[in-house]
Amino acid sequence: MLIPCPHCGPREVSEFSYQGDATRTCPELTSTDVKAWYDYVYNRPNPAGPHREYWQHSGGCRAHLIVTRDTRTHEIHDVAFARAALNRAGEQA
Amino acid sequence: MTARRTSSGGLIERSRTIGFTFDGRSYTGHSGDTLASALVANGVTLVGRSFKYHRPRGIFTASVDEPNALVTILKDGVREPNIPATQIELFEGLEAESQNRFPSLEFDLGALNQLAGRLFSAGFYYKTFMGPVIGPLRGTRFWMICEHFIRRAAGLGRAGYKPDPARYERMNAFCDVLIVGAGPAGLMAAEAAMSSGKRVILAEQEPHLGGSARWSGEMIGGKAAADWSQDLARRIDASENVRILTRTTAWGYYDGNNIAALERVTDHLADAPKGAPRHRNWAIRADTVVLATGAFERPIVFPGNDRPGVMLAGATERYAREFGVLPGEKIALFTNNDSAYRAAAALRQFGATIMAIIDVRAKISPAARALAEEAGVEPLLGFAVTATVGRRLTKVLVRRFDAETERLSGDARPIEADCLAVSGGWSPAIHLASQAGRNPKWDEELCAFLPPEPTQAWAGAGAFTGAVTTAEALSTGRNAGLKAAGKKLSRAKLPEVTAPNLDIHPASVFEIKGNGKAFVDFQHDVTVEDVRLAHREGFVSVEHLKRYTTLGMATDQGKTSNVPGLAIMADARGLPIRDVGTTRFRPPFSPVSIGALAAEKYGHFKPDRLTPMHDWHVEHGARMMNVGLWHRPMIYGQPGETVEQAYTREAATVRRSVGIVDVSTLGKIAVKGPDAAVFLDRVYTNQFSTLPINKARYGLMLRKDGIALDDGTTWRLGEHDFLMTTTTANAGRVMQHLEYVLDVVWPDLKVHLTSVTDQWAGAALAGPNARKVLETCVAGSAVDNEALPFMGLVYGEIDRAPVLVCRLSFSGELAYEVYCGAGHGKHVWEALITAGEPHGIAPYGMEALGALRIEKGHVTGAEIDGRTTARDLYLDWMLSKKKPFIGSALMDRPGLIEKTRLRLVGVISLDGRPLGGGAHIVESGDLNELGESIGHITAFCYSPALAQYIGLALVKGGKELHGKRAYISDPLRKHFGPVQIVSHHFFDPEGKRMHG
Amino acid sequence: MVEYSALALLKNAFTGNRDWKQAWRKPEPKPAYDVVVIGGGGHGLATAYYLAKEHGITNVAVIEKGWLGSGNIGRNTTIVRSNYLLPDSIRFYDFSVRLWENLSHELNYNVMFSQRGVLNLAHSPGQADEYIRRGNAMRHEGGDGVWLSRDEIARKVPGVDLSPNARFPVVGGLLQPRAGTARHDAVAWGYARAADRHGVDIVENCEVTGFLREGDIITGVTTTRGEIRAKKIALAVAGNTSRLLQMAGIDRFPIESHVLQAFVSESIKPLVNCVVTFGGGHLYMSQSDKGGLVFGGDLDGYNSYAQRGNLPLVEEVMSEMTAMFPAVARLRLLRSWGGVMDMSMDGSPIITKGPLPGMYLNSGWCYGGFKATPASGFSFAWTIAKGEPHKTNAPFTLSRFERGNVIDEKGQGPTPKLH
Amino acid sequence: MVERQSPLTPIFRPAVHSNDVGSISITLSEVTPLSIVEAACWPGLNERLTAAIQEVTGLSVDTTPNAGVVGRGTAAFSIGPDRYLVSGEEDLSARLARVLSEETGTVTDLSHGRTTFRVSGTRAEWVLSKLFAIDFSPAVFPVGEGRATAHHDIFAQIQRSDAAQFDLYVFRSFARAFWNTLCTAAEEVGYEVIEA
Ligand SMILES: Cc1cc2nc3c(=O)[nH]c(=O)nc-3n(C[C@H](O)[C@H](O)[C@H](O)COP(=O)(O)OP(=O)(O)OC[C@H]3O[C@@H](n4cnc5c(N)ncnc54)[C@H](O)[C@@H]3O)c2cc1C
Ligand SMILES: NC(=O)c1ccc[n+]([C@@H]2O[C@H](COP(=O)([O-])OP(=O)(O)OC[C@H]3O[C@@H](n4cnc5c(N)ncnc54)[C@H](O)[C@@H]3O)[C@@H](O)[C@H]2O)c1
Ligand SMILES: Cc1cc2nc3c(=O)[nH]c(=O)nc-3n(C[C@H](O)[C@H](O)[C@H](O)COP(=O)(O)O)c2cc1C
Ligand SMILES: [Zn+2]
Repeated sequence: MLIPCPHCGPREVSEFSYQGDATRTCPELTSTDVKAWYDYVYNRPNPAGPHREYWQHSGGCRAHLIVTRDTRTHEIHDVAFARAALNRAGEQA
Repeated sequence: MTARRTSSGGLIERSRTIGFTFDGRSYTGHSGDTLASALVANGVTLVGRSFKYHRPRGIFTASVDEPNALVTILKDGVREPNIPATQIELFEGLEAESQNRFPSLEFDLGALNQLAGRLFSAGFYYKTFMGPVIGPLRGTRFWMICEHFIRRAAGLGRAGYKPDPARYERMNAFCDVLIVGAGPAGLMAAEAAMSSGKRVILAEQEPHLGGSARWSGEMIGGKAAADWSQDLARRIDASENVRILTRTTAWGYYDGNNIAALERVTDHLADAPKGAPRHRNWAIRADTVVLATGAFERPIVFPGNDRPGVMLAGATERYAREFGVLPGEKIALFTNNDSAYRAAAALRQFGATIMAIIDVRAKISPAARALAEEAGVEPLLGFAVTATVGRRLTKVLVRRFDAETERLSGDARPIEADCLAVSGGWSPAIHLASQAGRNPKWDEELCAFLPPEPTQAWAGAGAFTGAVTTAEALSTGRNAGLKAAGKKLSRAKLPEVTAPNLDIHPASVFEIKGNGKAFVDFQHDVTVEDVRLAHREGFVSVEHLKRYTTLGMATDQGKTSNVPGLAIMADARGLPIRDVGTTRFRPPFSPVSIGALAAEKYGHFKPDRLTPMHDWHVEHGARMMNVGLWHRPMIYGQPGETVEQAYTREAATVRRSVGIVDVSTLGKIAVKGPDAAVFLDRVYTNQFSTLPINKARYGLMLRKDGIALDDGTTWRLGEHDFLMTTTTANAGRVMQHLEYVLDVVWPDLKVHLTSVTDQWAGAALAGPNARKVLETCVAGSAVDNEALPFMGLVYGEIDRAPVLVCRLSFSGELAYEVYCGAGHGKHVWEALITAGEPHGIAPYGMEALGALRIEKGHVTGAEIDGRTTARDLYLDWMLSKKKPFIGSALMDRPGLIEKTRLRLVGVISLDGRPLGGGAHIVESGDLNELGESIGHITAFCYSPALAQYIGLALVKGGKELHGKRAYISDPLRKHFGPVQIVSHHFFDPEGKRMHG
Repeated sequence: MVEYSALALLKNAFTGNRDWKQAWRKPEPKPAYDVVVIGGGGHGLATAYYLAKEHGITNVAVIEKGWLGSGNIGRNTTIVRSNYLLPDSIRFYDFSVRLWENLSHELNYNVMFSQRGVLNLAHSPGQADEYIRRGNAMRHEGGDGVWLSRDEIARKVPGVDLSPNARFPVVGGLLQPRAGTARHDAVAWGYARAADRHGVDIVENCEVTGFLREGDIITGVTTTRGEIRAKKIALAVAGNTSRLLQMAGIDRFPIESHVLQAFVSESIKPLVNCVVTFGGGHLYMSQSDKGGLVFGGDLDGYNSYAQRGNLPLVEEVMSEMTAMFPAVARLRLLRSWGGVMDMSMDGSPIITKGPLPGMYLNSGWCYGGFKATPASGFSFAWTIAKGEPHKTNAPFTLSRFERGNVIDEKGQGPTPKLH
Repeated sequence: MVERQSPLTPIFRPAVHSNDVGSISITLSEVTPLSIVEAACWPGLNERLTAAIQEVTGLSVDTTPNAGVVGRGTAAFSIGPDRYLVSGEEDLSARLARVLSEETGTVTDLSHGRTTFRVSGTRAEWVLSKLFAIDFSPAVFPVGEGRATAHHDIFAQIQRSDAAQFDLYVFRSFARAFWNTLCTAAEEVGYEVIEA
């Protein structure tokens, strides 16, 4: 499997570390809503089909990516830097 | 010249004779021979024994699909079992051995199994060997006795225990077009793609390019096909942008158009050149792949079809034309299609007598008829072979056969023959295309499975696509090559092909039903009866059929047997083959050496990670140990010392005077940026934003689920500049954790993280005399209590090397960590040793480090084991109440604060014996019965300070048990003994020494 | 139905093996059952068998979308053991091993349970301590664990790299003598045949596509072969758990589906006589009765329903093989494949009533559920029949994640790929 | 100041290791830039960062991914989004830190933490292709550009410093292991170990 890193280009999957589902959002650190935290930490949609997920290019540029990949075929539909996607502030700066 | 070698022809080099042995007997062959062709040339027809019944078997094919002729190669002092003789190129001195026979190939006791053939029907072992329900053989015992013998009878070749001395390698390659298979289709594809200037790789499993053109006897472009292919191969080879890989099998088609291909670099050589790997595993990333892998011929199933002397028709033709050998003198052919007729003509041309062509069809094409005439026989149309005779084939029996009704009639007629060439049609080699799991499509006309719709960027060409003629191979090959290279299709004339105009449609006949064992899977001895039995017992899905009978599970993965097997099942179920389907294709296409996949990691499983002081440690007698990938000193043993004596001495020296330990392996992370302090407040349980510059704090991190993750000290070097340390074991994990939360959870924070583990060498100097040592060697800064208080930091120089001296203590002594650039590590270390000499400084290793920390009750990975919380470890004082942090939300869930949790305590051995890591703790001292475990020892040592064996433990109740007596229970090492449970702060609990 | 025995085999040999009957019937699904078990893997079949045998509930259907045993039961590395660390796990898996010991007799089907031993090699003093802790934990729960020295290992498993210069030298090993291997497919077939004999309908090629409900209560399933109603619906679909739960409206669950690859070498004469695992990495290897070395390693490490993996993991596993057993470099890989693992958040299974009324759930087996087949079936059947857990599966609740009572053998926390 | 010691010290020996047919197709050496520095900026501030690099080293690096340049004894290349590896004269980190405000980014000295290997010669691409799954062909990996990649556990940042020359920056603690691997991989084509 090849993941096209937006910085490094397509690289073998062995250069990346899987960091799981990217549809979850971490509650605010100040939140003490145990249910929300539990849901974030333990629950996953785990779909058969397109899956938004984090991968770190740990054997490369070390950036985290958001990859949309089909879990039935391993086909990759979309890749973006996680930080840029998540951080509007960063983009504007 | 042997009897079977033709007088001329073939692509072998007749002038070069090569000696080899088979089962200890010497033979000769020629350069260009395979072991199989050389054995045929020497008249050796019995080559192996089958798996279950030990039936005598001969050579059946001329390629990777060989099910029978598996041998063991003896090379480089090791055994290499199960290699098809058809795949072994002859080299001088080649030693091969037959297998699965005892005492000899000719006379094999295992053949007695045949007598009980019916008993050993498919799945027989599921029905018996269960043994009695009572008595000494109940349970699994009886079965295990039987199993012992079954295992010895099964298996094919014998492997050895000697390490393989060979070397292996991986190679990464990138190209625009990868072409797999260099037959007419692959060669045309390569030529077409090459002209585009794109990067092209052409991989062919055989030693030569040309594929079937080497033995088709056809004319291409006005030349003999073999010459045409050689000329074209030469032209392709001369092209800059094409890499040709021969002896290279594409074996796996992985995601991202990644093709794995095995190159056998030196197998065909008597001696490997220096530095050359035996095998090289290519990982080829291609924009487009052209699959031109051709087709496999398959047999017709009939009684007695496994007798030595029965061979695929295409193989007989190949032996004659490519290798100049005849598999028999009196050859009969049996077919359901036209292709065998070309073989007949060829065999005749090379000097064999064609005894008969037996064809199940009532009618044949004019071209076939013409070839029959060339072969000198009148074909027996509407006939079938119903039996074979002879230990080695002497005769076949034939009867009238109606291809429509599949009925036999009339009397059996004997035909003399020492070789029967069989063709049951052709199956495209769709393996690579099917590995992704899509279903191949059955084509009624061609009687074959065609490749599925592509799941990746590949195009097919030639016989692989079901295109049967060479002209089609040329055109589909060129088209695929052009398309793959992104070029327009060409109207230029293709090379002209002169070939008999054969009818490509076989009759849909897969099996001749008759009396006697008819084999479907030769290697696994799966018979037609087995298939029908599977059907009767309800194992009707093709996947059940496979698993119940082992059809297609042998080393050839059913290349010759799958389609006939499915056809027989379809017949039994009364369904068309289309509805029965085929079993799933998986990598590898053909077996791949395990060494090649390990590649350069074979012999170097993981790289060694060394600290800057490594050589010093080794030179000074350190016994090294593995800590992850690192090598660290365990002890610096003196002559005659035990490990315990050594570390006790080292630790005692620390407590008494001063010691030094290499801590370069600690994870170090530079945390920089305006939000660095905020960031640390969030990831640590305690506060870092309040830490003054040039001071350090001990920190604890939790996982999101509230469990302890790692601990370490972090230094504030500047307002926005921190140096974090982690445990050696968790360095990578912590770095990833921090990068993750920074990129994904708080992408707005301005913080940069850089691993600086390798930038800094570190030495911890500990003991009451530590300061004195520093005073004599540190320049540029004072190191007294005022300049350098506990958890303080100064910059200075040691012997002209810049250093950072931090005061902190893991040992509980007055202690410092001295950090310097890694390139100065050994220099500074040596300077410190020199400065410490007057105080009798002792370098100490992991064991002493462990002893010192146990005495202090400091936790490490044995206690922070992924299951413990901060409270379990009595580190709740580090959980800030002023701010949230990662893990704070979930750390108080009911299960994490239960009374029954295992919590940290100290234990002292009361019988003067060592405690033992991994020992459990029980409350009862009754030695007759193992009591209930209430916890376990995580670490132990002999404590020089306490002059006792002590340990840390996690026990139910923790602190509440302080002062209680309990027992060590270590049944694995048969060790039991009384202990006292105490506080884990054994030594200097107030910390006077380190603050001193 | 013919009883299987040596005698029956002999008799049939004389009659041309013509009298053997279908191992299990191929019934049309009925419109309603007392219990419908979804998933014709080991656990589903065992559950149906014990429902009938232990609780007299025989109006049961097992619904399988493909051919029987096409899931993980048909693609695992066949290791059966109970050498666990945590008491809840030890008790459960030891119960399972005890059921294994008599399984061939119980089912009248030889599942070839071979108690040849499982040996875990330890490569550092720290790892030895961990394994010893595990062995001692087993012993305290009444199990069998033995510590082997290097010399003993040399005698037991010739070929293991015991050289002191090995990258990760062997310091000892934990042996569980009662552990071993079994013939995976035979387990599915044996349970199927035995359940069928008790009247259970085994329905293959029938995919569950949705659930029927009345209010909150699950009352049946829709399938590719029509609607089937049942008083109780039991899920035992391993890697497909999330997909099924999604059909029932539960769209988030503490499971990830990951691919695990496995490998078999060509057949060779006996080379290794027990199961060996390599502690310097993640590898387990044994030799099948047919002669192939059967082995596997870590997960590929990403969510997948594809039943196949990628090259890097193949290479990693092979490098571990050659590190543990250098002679195998010369042997050849015959076939590789993958399975879809139901990785839970603590690496331990979930066997429970719920999560919806009318539903019962069995999942989270990760790559260790084959060995659990008998105990899982037994305790799940109990839970279904009685509406409350058997003592062995009581700790394996769904609520444990929320409460913090995880059963985390590896101490890796909620990162499924690390379990 | 004391000299930095190479992690290869006891095993590094200049010598010729020709292959079977007596040829030498690559040379291997350790180069020791006086400074190796990682310079990183906040998102969107690449231009300011490359300007700072230019101010200090005179090298003008593009802000495109993988971009890099080689100067006389200096080099800079992109190793990740908003990150560059800069090598060259002494004291680079302090000098860069001086011109790079905190508003723009940070500088981290890695001079001791990385070991730099130079692989050059006609078969350099072939030998490196044995170890790294990246495309070394000049069309895809032109002179000056950089790549961050890994050989199993060994992380490496690679710059093509000339048509047939690559500089590999690896973690110091792995340097010896990597050197041995490199030499083994080179045996087939014949190699020479030279002093830089
Ligand atoms: C490569 C590999 C190696 C392993 N090695 C070991 C080992 O050595 N030891 C060990 O103990 N465990 C091992 N395991 C794990 C073990 O195989 C599984 O945990 C166990 O088999 C799971 O239970 P099961 O048999 O019921 O699952 P499965 O056999 O997967 O059964 C689930 C069934 O549900 C069916 N299903 C799914 N969706 C539907 C639907 N919608 N409708 C109808 N049916 C459906 C599936 O088709 C499947 O047949 C391994 C697994 C793999 C993949
Ligand atoms: N009925 C048929 O389908 C049929 C039967 C026999 C011959 N033919 C003839 O075969 C020719 C077709 O040419 P073609 O080029 O398609 O086939 P081919 O058989 O000539 O060439 C295929 C080549 O691919 C190689 N190969 C197969 N799998 C490989 C792998 N995984 N890795 C590396 N190499 C691999 C084979 O060794 C072979 O050299 C025509 O001349 C045609 O007449 C067709
Ligand atoms: C324990 C075990 C042993 C196996 N041995 C063989 C074997 O000897 N030959 C073979 O071709 N496949 C063997 N297989 C693999 C199967 O052919 C098949 O690949 C696997 O069951 C997965 O099914 P699938 O490939 O159809 O998806 C074995 C599988 C298992 C689980
Ligand atoms: Zn990248």
